[in-house]
Amino acid sequence: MKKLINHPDEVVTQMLDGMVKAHPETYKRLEGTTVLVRRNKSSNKVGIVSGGGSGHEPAHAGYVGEGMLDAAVSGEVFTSPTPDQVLEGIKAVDQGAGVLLVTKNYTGDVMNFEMAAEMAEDEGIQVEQVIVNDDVAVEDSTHTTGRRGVGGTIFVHKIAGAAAQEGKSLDEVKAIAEEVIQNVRSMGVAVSPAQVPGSGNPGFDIGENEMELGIGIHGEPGMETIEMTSADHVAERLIEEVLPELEVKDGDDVAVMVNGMGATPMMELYILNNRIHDLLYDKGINTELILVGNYMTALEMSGASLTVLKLTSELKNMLHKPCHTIAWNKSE
Amino acid sequence: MKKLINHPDEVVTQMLDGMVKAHPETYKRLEGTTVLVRRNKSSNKVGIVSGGGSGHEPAHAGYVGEGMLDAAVSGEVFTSPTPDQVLEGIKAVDQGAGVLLVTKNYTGDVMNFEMAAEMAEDEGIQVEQVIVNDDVAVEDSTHTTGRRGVGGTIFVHKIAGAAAQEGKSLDEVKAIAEEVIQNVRSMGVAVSPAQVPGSGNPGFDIGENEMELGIGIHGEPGMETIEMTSADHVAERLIEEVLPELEVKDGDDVAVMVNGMGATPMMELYILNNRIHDLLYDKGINTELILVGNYMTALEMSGASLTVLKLTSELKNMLHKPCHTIAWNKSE
Amino acid sequence: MFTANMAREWVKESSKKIEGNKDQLTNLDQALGDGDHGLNMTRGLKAAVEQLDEDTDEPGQVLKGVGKSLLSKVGGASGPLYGTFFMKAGNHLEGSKVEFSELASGLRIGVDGMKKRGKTERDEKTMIDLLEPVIEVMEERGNDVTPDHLMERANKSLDMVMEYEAKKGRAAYYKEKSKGKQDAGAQSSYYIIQALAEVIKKEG
Amino acid sequence: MFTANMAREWVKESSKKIEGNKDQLTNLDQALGDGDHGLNMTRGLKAAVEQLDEDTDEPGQVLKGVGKSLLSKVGGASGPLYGTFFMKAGNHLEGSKVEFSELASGLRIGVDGMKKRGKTERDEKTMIDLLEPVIEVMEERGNDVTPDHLMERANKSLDMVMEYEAKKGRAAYYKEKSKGKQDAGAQSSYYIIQALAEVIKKEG
Ligand SMILES: Nc1ncnc2c1ncn2[C@@H]1O[C@H](COP(=O)(O)OP(=O)(O)O)[C@@H](O)[C@H]1O
Ligand SMILES: Nc1ncnc2c1ncn2[C@@H]1O[C@H](COP(=O)(O)OP(=O)(O)O)[C@@H](O)[C@H]1O
Ligand SMILES: [Mg+2]
Ligand SMILES: [Mg+2]
Ligand SMILES: [Mg+2]
Ligand SMILES: [Mg+2]
Repeated sequence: MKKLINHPDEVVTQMLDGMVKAHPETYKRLEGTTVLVRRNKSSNKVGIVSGGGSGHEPAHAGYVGEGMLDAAVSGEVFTSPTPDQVLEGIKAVDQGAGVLLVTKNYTGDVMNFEMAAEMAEDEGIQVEQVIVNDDVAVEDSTHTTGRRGVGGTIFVHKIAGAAAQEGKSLDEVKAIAEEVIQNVRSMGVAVSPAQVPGSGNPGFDIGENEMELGIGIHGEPGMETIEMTSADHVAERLIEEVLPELEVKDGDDVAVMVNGMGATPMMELYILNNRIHDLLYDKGINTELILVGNYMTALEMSGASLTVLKLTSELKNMLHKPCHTIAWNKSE
Repeated sequence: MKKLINHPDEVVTQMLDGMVKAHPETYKRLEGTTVLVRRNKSSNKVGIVSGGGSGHEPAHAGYVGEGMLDAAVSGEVFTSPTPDQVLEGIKAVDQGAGVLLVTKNYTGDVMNFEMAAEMAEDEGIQVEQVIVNDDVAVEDSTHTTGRRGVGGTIFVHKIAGAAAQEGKSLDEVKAIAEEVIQNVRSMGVAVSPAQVPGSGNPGFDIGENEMELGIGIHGEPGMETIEMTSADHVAERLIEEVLPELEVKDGDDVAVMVNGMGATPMMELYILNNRIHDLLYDKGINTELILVGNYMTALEMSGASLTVLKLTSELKNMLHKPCHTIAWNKSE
Repeated sequence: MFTANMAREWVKESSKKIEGNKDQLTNLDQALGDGDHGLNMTRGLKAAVEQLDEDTDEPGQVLKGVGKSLLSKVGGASGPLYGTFFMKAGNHLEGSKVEFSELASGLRIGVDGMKKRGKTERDEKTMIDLLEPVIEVMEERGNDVTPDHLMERANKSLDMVMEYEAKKGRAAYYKEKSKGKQDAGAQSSYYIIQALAEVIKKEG
Repeated sequence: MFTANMAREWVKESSKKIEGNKDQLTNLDQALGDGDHGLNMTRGLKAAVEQLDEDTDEPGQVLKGVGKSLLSKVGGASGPLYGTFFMKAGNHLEGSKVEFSELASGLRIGVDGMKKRGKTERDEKTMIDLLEPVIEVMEERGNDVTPDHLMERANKSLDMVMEYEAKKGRAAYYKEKSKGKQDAGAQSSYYIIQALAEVIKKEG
């Protein structure tokens, strides 16, 4: 795979600098770190820090800004950031009201953020951590690693971010983030792989006439390899897999994200949405909000994911609050 | 190339329906047409209609909304829409103040929109047409087809849209659109091709270790095929090619778009911007606004383009006006 | 004599030939354009056949309808060009019995409209380089024109246009590199002329 | 006796081996994970070598520094795990002359910390399946441990871990399919043990 980069060792720092140079009013980069922090802090609110490996852009730095994150910590490509970096992020955004860490459920992310939380607490900062695990392609079992965190993370950012912006306490913000996590499920599909810069070959193979159902955002395998099929059929499979655990029924409100994996034309995402919307509509489910676009990507992976968030009235309320970030900009 | 579609004949209509279903508050589709029109019309303003072949999403329908377009007309993939469709768009948005057509300089677009304008004038609607031709990869000569229209079109939408929203007359809106066209230049580069749905193979080939400099948004060839090189070097070549015709100098203000061709990870666009920003900064040029993202794509083509708009104070003023569309959302 | 039936046959035969050579046209357009000419023309001519006025006995009516179908179904560069061609030609033809010399005048008006719409001259490597020379033969020969006259000139033009440098449409971006490659629109015009020649042979 | 010099040599030799086998580690991680283990470990151990405390004569100090480097340079799953391992081990070792039995106790504390941090048990197909059995040998043999003892057990464990089903980390998503494929972290642990054995052989 051909890449418009300079050197694999520099992709993350040059990307972060490129982001700050494009949006100097939104961000600054903490010197010597891979942490982007919000420029215009609202005072005295709970800080929200997220992050993870790079390669998922616009996640996570694209969600830094009013009404969402206060800082994003970027690791190397597909590699969790280190605890000292996360700690810098925590320290930069704490205003005395404490800090919520939003982590996706990968061993590395969980451990590195956990260690950072311990270090921050040693310095007297109140820290809580929530772990997003929305990917229904992976079985949830206490004996294994459990479900992965994928696109649903964006809804956690949005709603926890809105709650923090409203001035809610750390416990309250954490509780609503947990509520999102309980109510959000996703599944992805890939038609072609991604390649980590500097590695010699793509992360996985997909046969000429195949697609991978239940793929993870780092190319982790999913439920099954299936024959290439129509967009409508893909939409149907995704809905079939995602809905059951949410127990949504006639009259429920949901938010939907039809997410591109990085290299998927918008045309295809809208064609998927055309069917996804109708499937929900036919079940009497009300789509309060539908996001279609590249929200949580995997470099140049080609494919899409569906995320459905079941809304309570409180979640709905927070979902509709304004936010001002590069990747999600919502007016009053 | 594997595509998440149903049938090549249905991609455009299913895409448009998918867009409307995701954003019912923004659009409606004129029945039986491929025209998306704005829902909340501001009254008595000049209407702005753009369009062209599909496959460039979010262009053009993504720019329909307050402060930009009133309607977008979509043709088949990479094929100009027909005059009758454009006419429907014109009729739907005319409020008596006349309609401006924004066309990219391709023979098909120019002719189809021109015929639509003639038909609309026959029906008593005042219509003006501007033709965007910002691609410096193609020589501008009156004896040939002239320069192509590419990413610069988005700035025409933005600024003409703002002027119309301000209540300016058709002549004034046309004049400012022409001013943008005079002051905007672009060039693109591709590392891998796109494939029109239903055609048996990609639109062009690029060697394993090559890239195509000066590519068009339908895969038209550019200036030269060069060896794969670093992002910094690509940034330098694009700046070198784009700036001279604009005669920007120390102290000038510009708006910049670092645009993805469809399958390019955001990471790579920001790495390009990291260098593009510095090259402009070193020349003493002030970047009033930098857009980084997928604004004018070519299906799953992988690559990027640079657009630079030289700003007068009037253009700057209009650029900073709010707009509310799917693809460009700017608050006060 | 050119009749409404012959006009209808012309369109149906053109549609068959174009659809049968869809991939060739698309490949030609892929090499020098954007690879949709086969798709565009197949879509347009299918619509033209479906919307054919089967009731009229006036060939002008038939061709006008074909022009409208092409205009509203093809898009791209070829839609307005072929649309203009057939509409203008159809507009000129009057009544149910049209002499071949009259047909020639009609097609002349059609191709002139096309040139104006496309701001194109001869020798710029477009469909005009196929259509106009053949129409000239028709004008020269008047009512004595034969299918062989048409095909002889069409074959010659097809060879010639291949060597031109493209000046209009997307192929123009290739400059000298367009020499030695066939123009997709010239090729589709060739099939349309071939269809006309066959219809004249059969009916005439 | 385990000295500060030996500790430094251990790290340098580990770095050499890991960098030399970067592609192998990355390929293993690609088959069962995300393909960055070779990159992660190379980056981390290079930093550890650069930041080596060359002045101290206390091996505990050296290992503590290594742990910190890994923790702040590796990231991913392996960073906190190896970081914890070396930091905890280093913390335990006191003074400049450390018996091998003491080293064993230090590494035991290291690996226990790793298990706690990773919420991992034995036989879950991770680096722990290489480290812990070798540490057990060290504990059993005390000061009489030889390089051959270490390598014998490491070789055996490497074969065994290959057949396990992964329960932790990204490899767990492969479930039974992970059997018969080597775990990247187990492989990097193997090189780290190999480096230790070589250092003991050379200096001991
Ligand atoms: N200005 C023009 N005048 C006459 N013919 C033209 C002109 N531009 C393009 N053409 C013809 O149109 C053909 C391309 O048609 P088509 O592929 O359907 O449209 P597009 O170029 O919009 O994709 C070319 O091969 C050429 O023969
Ligand atoms: N919970 C865990 N406990 C112990 N070791 C683990 C655990 N999770 C993963 N590992 C080890 O880490 C290795 C992967 O490391 P690496 O690729 O650097 O990190 P990541 O998985 O974050 O990409 C695995 O091969 C495995 O040996
Ligand atoms: Mg990793
Ligand atoms: Mg076309
Ligand atoms: Mg074409
Ligand atoms: Mg890994």
